[in-house]
Amino acid sequence: MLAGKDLSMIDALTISLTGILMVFTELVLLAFAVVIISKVVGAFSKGKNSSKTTDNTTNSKSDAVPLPETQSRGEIDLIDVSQEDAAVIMAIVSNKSGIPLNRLVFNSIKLLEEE
Amino acid sequence: MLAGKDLSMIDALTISLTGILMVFTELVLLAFAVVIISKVVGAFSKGKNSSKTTDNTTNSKSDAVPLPETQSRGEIDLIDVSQEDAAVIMAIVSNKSGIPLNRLVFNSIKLLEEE
Amino acid sequence: MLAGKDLSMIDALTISLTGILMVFTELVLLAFAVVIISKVVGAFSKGKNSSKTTDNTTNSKSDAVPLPETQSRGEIDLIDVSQEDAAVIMAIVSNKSGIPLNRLVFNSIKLLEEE
Amino acid sequence: MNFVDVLRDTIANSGFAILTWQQGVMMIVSFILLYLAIVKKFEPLLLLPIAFGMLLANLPGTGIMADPAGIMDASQAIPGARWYDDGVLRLIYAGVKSSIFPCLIFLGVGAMTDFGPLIARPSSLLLGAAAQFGIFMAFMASLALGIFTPEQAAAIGIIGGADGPTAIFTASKLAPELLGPIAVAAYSYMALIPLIQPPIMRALTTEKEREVKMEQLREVSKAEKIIFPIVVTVLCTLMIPDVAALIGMLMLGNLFKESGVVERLSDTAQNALINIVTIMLGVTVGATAEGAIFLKVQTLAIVGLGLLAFAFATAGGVLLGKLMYYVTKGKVNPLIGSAGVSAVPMAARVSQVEGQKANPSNFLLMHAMGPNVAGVIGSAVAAGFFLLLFGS
Amino acid sequence: MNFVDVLRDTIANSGFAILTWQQGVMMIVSFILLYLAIVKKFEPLLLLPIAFGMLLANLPGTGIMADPAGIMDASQAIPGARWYDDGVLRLIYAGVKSSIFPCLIFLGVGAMTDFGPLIARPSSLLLGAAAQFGIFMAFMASLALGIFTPEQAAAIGIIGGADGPTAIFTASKLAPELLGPIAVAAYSYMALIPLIQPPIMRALTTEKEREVKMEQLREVSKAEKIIFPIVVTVLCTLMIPDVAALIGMLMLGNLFKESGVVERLSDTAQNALINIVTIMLGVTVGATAEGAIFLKVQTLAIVGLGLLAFAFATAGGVLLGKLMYYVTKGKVNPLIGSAGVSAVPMAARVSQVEGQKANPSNFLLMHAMGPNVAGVIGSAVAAGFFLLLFGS
Amino acid sequence: MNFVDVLRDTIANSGFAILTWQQGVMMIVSFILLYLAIVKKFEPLLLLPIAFGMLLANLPGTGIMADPAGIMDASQAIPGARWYDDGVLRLIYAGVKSSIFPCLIFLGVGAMTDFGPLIARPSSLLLGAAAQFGIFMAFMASLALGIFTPEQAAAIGIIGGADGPTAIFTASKLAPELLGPIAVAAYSYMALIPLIQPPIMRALTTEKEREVKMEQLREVSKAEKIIFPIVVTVLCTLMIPDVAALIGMLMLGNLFKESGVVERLSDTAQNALINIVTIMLGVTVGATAEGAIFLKVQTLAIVGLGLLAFAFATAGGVLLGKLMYYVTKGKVNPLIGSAGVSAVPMAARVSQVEGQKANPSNFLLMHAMGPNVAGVIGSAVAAGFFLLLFGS
Ligand code: NA
Ligand code: NA
Ligand code: NA
Repeated sequence: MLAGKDLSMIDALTISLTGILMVFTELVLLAFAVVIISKVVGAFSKGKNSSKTTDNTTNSKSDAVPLPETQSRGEIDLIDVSQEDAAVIMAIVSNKSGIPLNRLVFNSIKLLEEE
Repeated sequence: MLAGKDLSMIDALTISLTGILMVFTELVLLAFAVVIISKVVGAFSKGKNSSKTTDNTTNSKSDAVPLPETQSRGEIDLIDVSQEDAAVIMAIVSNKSGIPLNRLVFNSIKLLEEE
Repeated sequence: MLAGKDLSMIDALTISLTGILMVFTELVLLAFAVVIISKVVGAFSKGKNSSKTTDNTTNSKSDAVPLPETQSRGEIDLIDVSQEDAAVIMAIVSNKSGIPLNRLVFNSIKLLEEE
Repeated sequence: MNFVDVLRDTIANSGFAILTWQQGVMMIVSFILLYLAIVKKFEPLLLLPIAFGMLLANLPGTGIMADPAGIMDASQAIPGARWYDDGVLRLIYAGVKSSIFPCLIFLGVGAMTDFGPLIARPSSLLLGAAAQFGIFMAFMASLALGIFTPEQAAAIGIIGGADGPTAIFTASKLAPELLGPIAVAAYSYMALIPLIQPPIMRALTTEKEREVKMEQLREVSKAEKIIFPIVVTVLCTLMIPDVAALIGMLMLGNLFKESGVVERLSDTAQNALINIVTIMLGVTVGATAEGAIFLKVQTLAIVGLGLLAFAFATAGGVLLGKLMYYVTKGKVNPLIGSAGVSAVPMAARVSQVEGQKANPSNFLLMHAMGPNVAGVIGSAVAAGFFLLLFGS
Repeated sequence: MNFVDVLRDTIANSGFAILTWQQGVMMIVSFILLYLAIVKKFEPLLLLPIAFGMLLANLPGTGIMADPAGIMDASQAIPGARWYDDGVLRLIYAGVKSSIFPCLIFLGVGAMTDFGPLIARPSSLLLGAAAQFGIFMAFMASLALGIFTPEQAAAIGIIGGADGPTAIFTASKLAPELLGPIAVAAYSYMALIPLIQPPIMRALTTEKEREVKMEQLREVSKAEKIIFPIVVTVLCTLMIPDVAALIGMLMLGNLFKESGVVERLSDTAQNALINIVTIMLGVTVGATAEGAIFLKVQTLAIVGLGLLAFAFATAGGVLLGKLMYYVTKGKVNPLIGSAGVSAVPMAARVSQVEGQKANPSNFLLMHAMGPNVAGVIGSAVAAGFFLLLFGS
Repeated sequence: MNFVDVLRDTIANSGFAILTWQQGVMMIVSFILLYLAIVKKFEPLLLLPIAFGMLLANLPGTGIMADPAGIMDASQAIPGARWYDDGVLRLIYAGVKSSIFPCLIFLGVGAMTDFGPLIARPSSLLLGAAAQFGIFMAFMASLALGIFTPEQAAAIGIIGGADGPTAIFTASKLAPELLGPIAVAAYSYMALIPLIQPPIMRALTTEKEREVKMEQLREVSKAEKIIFPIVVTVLCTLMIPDVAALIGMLMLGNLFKESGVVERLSDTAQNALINIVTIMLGVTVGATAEGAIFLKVQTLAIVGLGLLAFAFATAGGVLLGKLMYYVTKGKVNPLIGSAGVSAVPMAARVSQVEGQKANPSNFLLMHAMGPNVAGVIGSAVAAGFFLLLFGS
């Protein structure tokens, strides 16, 4: 639209104002869309018993704050294994099995040493 | 050969007959080839004791119907694990270890819960 | 430089001699560079206690010859598992956990058979 | 220049201002396909990318499939445009246009396919041939409609081959302008196999035929499995050279798998590589379905012709199965014939399900896998035949 | 020809003989970046390939970025040169020039992003918008300096978006000659987020504001998560069509993840595919930073303007967070506003760390993730706006 | 048009009708290579794709390597042909023609290589240099035969480098017409290393020399391993700029591995990426071996010259090893010299095996790995030297 044209500082300000306005308009629009989606989905799922459409319903009761999917639960004994190695192993098991980390419990991870 | 030409319905029929004939000729040819391959391979492997060249010979005796490679054997206890999660875990173990599922036995897969 | 020109055998010999000279010069240069790098790194790491910057320090004392990273330590019982399958499983565990094979001990790998 | 000017120009260039009704309709079509892919799980691996590509291509003003450089279509060329001025999806679409993507997908499919059941019972190949009947029926019907050129009719016929890559490979060469509808029809009907086939199978067979339990397949040696892909490549290509790329890649993938000496290549062919290509092929094939092109009576006709192709393919397979039932005096269950359409492995599962309905102790899956994989070769041969006749 | 001649010619063509001071300086710059990437672990996934590409491109006489065929830059064309005479990195760079690489990286990013926290609290989107303030401040400052064209100023502004692919996408379209410094600045400042943001955050908030514990986010259903990427694609693209490729790919990746029906595509998008593209994009973007181009006062200006962009972006987010604190009567902790710059997930972690400093029982991470991912959308919209205005 | 006409035309266009004797011979050659790859496990990762590509390219009438658009070879251009009319394998071959594939393979090789043993004993580099002797011997012998141009002679010489990517990189630039035979010879002899080297090693050493046990290598610090690839890149490229792409990518891969901060890139470089490229490079390199080109006396000469190159390379390494044995007063086992030809890691294993034959308690593997990886650098330098002299 303005490719190759020169701009005064007033132009620059005008463009910046329009730009930030556009960004806000777009993101406010999205915010409204999200609200509408949530309402519609909520209405639908209430119809057919809401528990079906929500994630992680199993732990929604027991926990005050649901754990993020990327956090595992419980304590874990690390025997000769660094925190990092343990995290890697847990992430692999979670990733490969498709079970979110917050539903898995690791009792212990032990690095075998020579007998 | 006929790119860009118009075709009558007779032409279309002619082409279709030739086409299905070609398909049958080709696949019959392949069927004969398979028979010949099998004969030749069989003759060769009889020479050097046939058991060497066949897959899965270990279970050829014990089972009436050899299990397909994608099916595991035996019963499995699923403790707090869905059928799907279990299948995934078994497939991973099989895939990663290179041992076909029909040669692996899973005794139980258990989802650890909080103690 | 000489693209498309004809060469006499004398030219070929000249080129070959220059070539092997270049290869030696370059690799001798690299050899010196390696020596310098090692000296500089050694001097630096001595400053801040050399044990920090070296790999595998844990096993440097106990073993006469440090195991290469691709070799695991200790004996392993293979029960109904071929050497190859075992190697694959060990490599997977090592690769996925990021722990070099020479720091892992496998006590046994057992193929489960029908009960 | 003032605030109002910039704002007005921005709005004038927004998609809201230039949305056509065709684009609106296509967006709705894409939502329906997304629904089918995600909620109904109809071939989601391809239908989801296709539907999303369709959505992107029908959002107005994006230029995401524009070709100002004329790379694919010289008639769209704008003087002075460079190759990198083309839309992102148009550039990725080069992989479809050149047939590289369908070939690489077949490489992965080959690495996932077990031809063991086919080798154990070579007569499977006949069933895989009979099920190509639908291709030629749809070809003739397309011509009879009078709205398609012979090239287009051939491309539409291949929908009946029930193999996505073969359909895309053929359409991109013979009728690139119909690639969108053909690909969507092919994948949709493949997903609908469990609905399309059973009535036809039941109508053409008796209860007694469906109850037949087939005798156990013999074991196939590793040597046979290794030699098979090489022989198929040679024989098919010698007879129909145009099929070399498709059959060659399929068989190379299978050789990776069966040879056992290149496990890392086999693994990559059936995972990283096929997934990457599937994403790119799916999105860009979907993006060819621009409203102005897609919303024609031709598309509706293709939808109908595709169904006809699948139905006759199923019938062809079942009827030859019936013949084999009589010839073998009841040793062949005609239900395995319908698996010859390919649509691996859904059609074989349909045979299994129908067999078990007639006789709960019946286990036809392995027996149906033979015709099922034979159908892949069969439709590639049919495609090669059309390419030989109509290719430039 | 004798031994001495060959040797002399070889030496005369060696790099030692033709090294310029600019190349020497750039090699040192590349060593510093390698040090930051490897020892300081500053965004190593991109900084390491970028730095190595910079090193390769500044070793003299290699021709590794040469373009004699004029594929990217017609002015470099040499008569008779074929496409394959171009340098290896120049050819791979085609993926950047065409925007294919940034789009594929966004595909992978989308497959790794969880928009749940944003859906649970839609007001996050406002914070993601406010943090784009830095983009426009840097745009104006760039113009005010008088050494940049409007196109260049816009590309520099997008550094403030704190998203590598968006910055590269925009720069490659509006100011390809500045791509090197812009990419390096963007990734460097993203790595420096933990140093840049905290002082600004503390300066603009009171202890009491920072102590606010926010109320638990509601659970988000799977259906909402699936519909979200589709709606974002449609709304953003309708309003700003130029953003279709970026937002579309980001949302397609997210749909792969959330739909749950194409796990193998989601897995490949966020692993093999994004890694392959990251390597190629990183090395070739770094290789655009040739000494003669890079060592200008402009580059120094870009470094300064980038920092300014990040600072104002942070301030914009925090200030709107402050406003929301007042409007909601203390329910919103303003510290989550700074996460709106994106730089996922570092900026959200900074919010978490600062929140916990003020109140050890504070757990802001999930609350900051909403603005954090909203910032990705926000800067893509801003980039689209600039492309609409200044794109050819 | 009637049935008989269509049938006759179809048969007239089939491969059976147009098969040449050269194609038949090449198919047999491809079967032999497949046999060696699958049954004898000779470098199957490359020999299997190469052999299959050779098979596909020699099946008549497929057009799978046709270049009507003249993309690679202007002399094949047909007026009006578009790029997408080229054969699938010809298009994929662009990755070889542009050197992108060999470079990406070296990236993966670098990520798999441990230069630790070389750093621990820098004198390994001398052995890696001495083993390049075979390259220059084969170069002179090729010229002496009088049937090769200097460019071709140089490309043939690099077979003696025993590194597939280096040989392909060099041949594609200096003698693309010989790429097929050169690649096949290089990979075949690499597979035959355990047969070629031992007699030469034994002939040139005494029992006493072979019994030498070498002293344990010192530990190498992480810092040394990280700095090494950077220094090699700078020094090699400054001296021989043409080698930048090969050495640069090799060292970038190694830096991925040793830096430890970009594990996902290292993992992808040595798995998905190298596998994808290996498939594409292997098949298309094999496909360059069309009968009419391959079946010449030149090919036979290349086979002989390649063997000569490997033999002299081995001898060169062992003889310098012998010299080091005397200089160090018996501390160096000359058997590790032969590993300097590269062919990683087979040649090092041969040293190990031969050492253990002479002295069962001997463990030379780690000591031979130093010269082994040095040989990779050495032959890349030699290749760069030839490219400097003969490159256009
Ligand atoms: Na089929
Ligand atoms: Na942002
Ligand atoms: Na070498």
